[in-house]
Amino acid sequence: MKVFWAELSRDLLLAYRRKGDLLNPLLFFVMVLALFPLGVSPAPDFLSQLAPGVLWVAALLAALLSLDNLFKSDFEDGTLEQLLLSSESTYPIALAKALVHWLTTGLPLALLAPLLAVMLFLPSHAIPTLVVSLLIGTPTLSLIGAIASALTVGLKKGGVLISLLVIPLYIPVLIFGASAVQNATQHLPVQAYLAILGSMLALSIVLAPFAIAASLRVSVSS
Amino acid sequence: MKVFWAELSRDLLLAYRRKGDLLNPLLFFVMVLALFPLGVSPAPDFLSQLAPGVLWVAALLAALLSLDNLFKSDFEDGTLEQLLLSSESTYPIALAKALVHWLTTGLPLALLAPLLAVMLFLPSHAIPTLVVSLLIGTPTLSLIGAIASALTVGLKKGGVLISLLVIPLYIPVLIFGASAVQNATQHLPVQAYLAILGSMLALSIVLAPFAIAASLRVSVSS
Amino acid sequence: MAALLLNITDLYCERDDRVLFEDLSFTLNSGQILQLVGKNGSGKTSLLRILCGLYHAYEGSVKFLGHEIDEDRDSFHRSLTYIGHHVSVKAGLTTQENLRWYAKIHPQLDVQRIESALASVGLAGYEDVVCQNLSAGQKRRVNLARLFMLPSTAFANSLWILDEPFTAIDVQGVAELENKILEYSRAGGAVILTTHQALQISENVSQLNLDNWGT
Amino acid sequence: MAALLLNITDLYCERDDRVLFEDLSFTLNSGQILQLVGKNGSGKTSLLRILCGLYHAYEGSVKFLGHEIDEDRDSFHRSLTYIGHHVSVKAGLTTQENLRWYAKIHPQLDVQRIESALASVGLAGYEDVVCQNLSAGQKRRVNLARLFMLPSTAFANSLWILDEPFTAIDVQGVAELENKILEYSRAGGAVILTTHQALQISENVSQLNLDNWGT
Amino acid sequence: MVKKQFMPKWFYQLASPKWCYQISGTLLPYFLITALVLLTAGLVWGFAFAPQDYQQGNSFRIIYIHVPSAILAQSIYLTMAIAGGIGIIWKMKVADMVAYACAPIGASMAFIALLTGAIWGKPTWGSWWVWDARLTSMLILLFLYFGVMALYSAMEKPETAARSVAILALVGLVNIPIIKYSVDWWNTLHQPATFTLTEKPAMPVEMWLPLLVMVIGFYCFFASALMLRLRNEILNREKRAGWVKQLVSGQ
Ligand code: HEM
Ligand SMILES: Nc1ncnc2c1ncn2[C@@H]1O[C@H](COP(=O)(O)OP(=O)(O)OP(=O)(O)O)[C@@H](O)[C@H]1O
Ligand SMILES: Nc1ncnc2c1ncn2[C@@H]1O[C@H](COP(=O)(O)OP(=O)(O)OP(=O)(O)O)[C@@H](O)[C@H]1O
Ligand SMILES: [Mg+2]
Ligand SMILES: [Mg+2]
Repeated sequence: MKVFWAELSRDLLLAYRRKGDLLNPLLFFVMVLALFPLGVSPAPDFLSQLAPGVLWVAALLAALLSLDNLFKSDFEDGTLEQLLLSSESTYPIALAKALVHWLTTGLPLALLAPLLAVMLFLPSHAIPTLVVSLLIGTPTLSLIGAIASALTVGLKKGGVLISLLVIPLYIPVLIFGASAVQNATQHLPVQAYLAILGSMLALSIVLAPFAIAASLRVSVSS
Repeated sequence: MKVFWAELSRDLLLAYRRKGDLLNPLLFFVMVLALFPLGVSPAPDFLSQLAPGVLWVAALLAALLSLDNLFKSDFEDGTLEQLLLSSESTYPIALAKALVHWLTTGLPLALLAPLLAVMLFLPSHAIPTLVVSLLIGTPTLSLIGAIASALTVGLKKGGVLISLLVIPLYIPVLIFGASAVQNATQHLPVQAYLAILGSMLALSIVLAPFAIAASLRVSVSS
Repeated sequence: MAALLLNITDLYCERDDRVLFEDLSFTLNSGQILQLVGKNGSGKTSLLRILCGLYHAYEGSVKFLGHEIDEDRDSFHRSLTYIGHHVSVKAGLTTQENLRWYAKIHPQLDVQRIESALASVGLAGYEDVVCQNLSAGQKRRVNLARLFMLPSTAFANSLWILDEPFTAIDVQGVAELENKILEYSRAGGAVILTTHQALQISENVSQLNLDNWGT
Repeated sequence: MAALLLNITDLYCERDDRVLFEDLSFTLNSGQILQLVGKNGSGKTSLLRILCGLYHAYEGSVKFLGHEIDEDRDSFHRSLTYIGHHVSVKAGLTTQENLRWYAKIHPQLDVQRIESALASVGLAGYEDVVCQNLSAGQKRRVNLARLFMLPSTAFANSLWILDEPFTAIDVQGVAELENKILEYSRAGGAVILTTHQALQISENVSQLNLDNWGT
Repeated sequence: MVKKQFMPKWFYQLASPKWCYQISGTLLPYFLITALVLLTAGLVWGFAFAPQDYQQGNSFRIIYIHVPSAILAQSIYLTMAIAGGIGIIWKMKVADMVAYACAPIGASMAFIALLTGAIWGKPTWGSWWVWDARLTSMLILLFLYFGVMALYSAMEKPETAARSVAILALVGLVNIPIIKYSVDWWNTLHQPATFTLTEKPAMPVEMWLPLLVMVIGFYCFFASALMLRLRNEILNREKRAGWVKQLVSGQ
């Protein structure tokens, strides 16, 4: 537990030091969403049909893009090595890393989503479902993403490779998340979808940190 | 000229060494496109309406994501410093860098686009316009992107910051590119749009390398 | 009296089809300082990383206090301080914050000693300077400050593995560090280090030349 | 006879509100070896980067052969070889490819000499090894090989700026490098270098202690 | 490290590349011949003699390639993940090599399944591609293969690459049940399973028997391809071992 807090507070402090960077995933989210009315069509009906999927796709891409730096800087300055030489277990450290990622991307995204939903003409009764689905779904994205990030940390060209590894694993989350919002726009039940998202989250909280820790060991020992 | 070829051949060699990485932007492109039918709707009519915009947005994101590494590794291992200490002019070096970026992302993307256009039910008579617009538009993306990449290379968290700098500059290209394809689907004339894309390209070939070189000097000297 | 800390038997390691060492066996007792010497590329860093448990592509056995290091990793790491080629200092944090984090992930380090450790490495007054703004040598000094944070009660039967610790350190800094190493070994700690410079201290020091073990 | 290569007048530089040097003036003649000394953080690296034209936050004037270095950058760079803290070697390329690239962007280097330069730094046989797979010292040796690629006809009135060139290099390597520096200076080249180790050569060597110039 | 005493003897032997090389050398011809015989028989039977489908006419015959390759794509992924897992847990070199050898074969199977499906989709559903759950999850499987292969090629050393890839493959395993059950969980255009353990197939015997032959043939083909690649890889990675040098110089 102590290492969990140590890691969490260090990484949050680092994030706070570069306050500007905290805004980046958010701004990216906003911009990707802004590309659609520009690139596709500005018609409200069309956009409102598009909204559930596009909001989720943009959230996914924003989470994806910030993965690259999750372990990279620790790897490069050698602090990752030192983490793995800690006498404490690596599980809490891995969990803390994924949590920081979520706190700095998924959470603010979910909180900002209602605003953007309005801009994309998503029916307002679907907004609570949007927020809840993002709140349950994005932590899974962070956890899975952290695995891929840990796997690729030792490699030079991480950026695009991570996307490649991660997108197939993100797709189930995307499908259930977007379907939930889609159903909500049509006043259909959403509990089943949210429950599936929840169980994915539970599963990844339990298993992902092990995979993260193991991947980190491999990446460092090469 | 000699440095242009030296830089070009070095970077292409490096890209070739990691052949796998050459595929990554392409695969990313494919995957982002696959997210839309999954997240938004699989209905063919709907997709075919979406296709022009989404294809361009995906190309833009693929180009964007691979920007991060354009100068980063050179900066980190100190070879960028050495480049700037060359007695040769920096213009050809900057141009070579942008060209390599295009050869490894924009070009393959444009060549692959027809296949994806079919999967997204884009009317087949619009495909030539799609390819041509991508061929003219993506080099501009690489050139503009290289400026942003040069500006942010000294900073730790480049990834998302680059997107912020670059997306506003990419939007004109996106709008004209997507509009050209949109018009083509409706059998409307597209020459005007392509001409605008062409002049943007001409302008950025002439000016961007200066901006890139200047940005690199600033980034290195801090 | 001196406990047998490390027992290395029949170590074999090759990289890139070149055998770095073969049938390498040696032991390290508490209080001993072992200096690895050898040409560039002779495998010093590789050996140190193997001993830490950071590199696994080897054959043979590495025992710490009688246990294979991979089996009883946690207790081994509790006794180990490793300083590698990397600076191992987060550029965005201040010197103090860096050391505080170290103390949390390595419970054997004493948080109380941060200030005195910084002073010992000549960085008094730099407590709140972000490490980005330090010179090459100063960054390495922050990393070395960890050695000064270990309470002397934890010296006995513990191990320091130092890969070129004197890199970028000025003359006076090197002398102080060597004294610290000597003090540590006198109190029962064992040290393995590499350096291309000659050591000024000689008490308890033995050498192992890796040039003789490979092909 | 010895030409005045570098003329530094009234240099002033501060970083982080600390004055590194003030009113610093000195000259460097061809054939001279100037060793910068000073504690960690005294500003050696900062000074060298200023002299190369890589760092601009200073006041004062730096003239090479009578011209401000920023004004006639290209001809200055044609006479300059800078070896900094970085390895400056692309991990994904082989040793040979790295040097070939250097020769192209720095036309004063001679492509024909790649093999002999690699041999001179003890890397004969490593021509086709990707630099990723080299040890710390070997990577630095690849970087240093550039010094051996300069044809001796280009020695006169040219300048080497070396920031801790002996880092991670083994004893024999250091001796060879010092000889190379001496040979270079005898042929009319000028060298500014920093190192925390004592130099074995003394001919043509003078020292500048930066500890005396700041506050 | 390996606790060899707890393993049955064959497991221990499998761990030895040399033994593996020899045993696969003995087995390879049998598998290769069986594969050839079954595949030719199945193809001729399926394409020339099996009855026409009353709805789809002759276009249904592509089933004899489509279904086996779809099944194989999934089985191979499973094999790869399991081999990777064994490689991690018991540090078994041969298992790593098996996983490595699997990836491209599986990817090509997935690709063939997609291609034949697309060809089949045109006459039956009227479009090359629909975004249906099973089709999509198959596409994801192909992407997973690509990810695995990209990770392999991005990493320099086969030993570490093997461990990384194994982790990735194990995580990707969640996709397999999704493909398998997607037809049951979602309403889709796509056909549900023909072969189940509990029920008789809905197709007439003359139709599914050649299919069964094809499936077994594909498995044999996979086994042969796997062994070929494995043997290559063993020689490549063990090229400094005494027995390999002997073998090479002996030839
Ligand atoms: C690109 C498009 C397609 C893909 C990716 C695809 C994928 C699959 C997969 C994954 C299986 C499962 C094999 C198993 O595990 O049991 C399968 C089986 C099957 N597919 Fe397709 N399919 C496609 C198109 C089609 C089309 C157009 C038809 C015909 C209408 C079709 C008919 C069948 C049949 C009859 C089976 C056998 C069912 C079974 O025995 O499980 N497929 N396909
Ligand atoms: N990037 C930076 N930003 C701000 N201040 C810096 C930076 N780099 C160094 N400094 C400050 O400038 C001073 C001089 O640093 P410099 O790197 O020139 O020292 P140095 O003499 O080369 O030291 P060393 O022997 O450790 O390499 C240091 O005290 C440091 O605090
Ligand atoms: N990442 C790597 N991949 C493959 N081979 C490597 C790698 N790092 C080092 N080697 C090889 O292993 C050998 C030993 O390297 P190592 O770093 O252990 O040497 P060293 O004794 O620490 O040298 P130095 O004094 O230069 O630090 C070198 O010859 C090098 O070629
Ligand atoms: Mg070393
Ligand atoms: Mg310095």
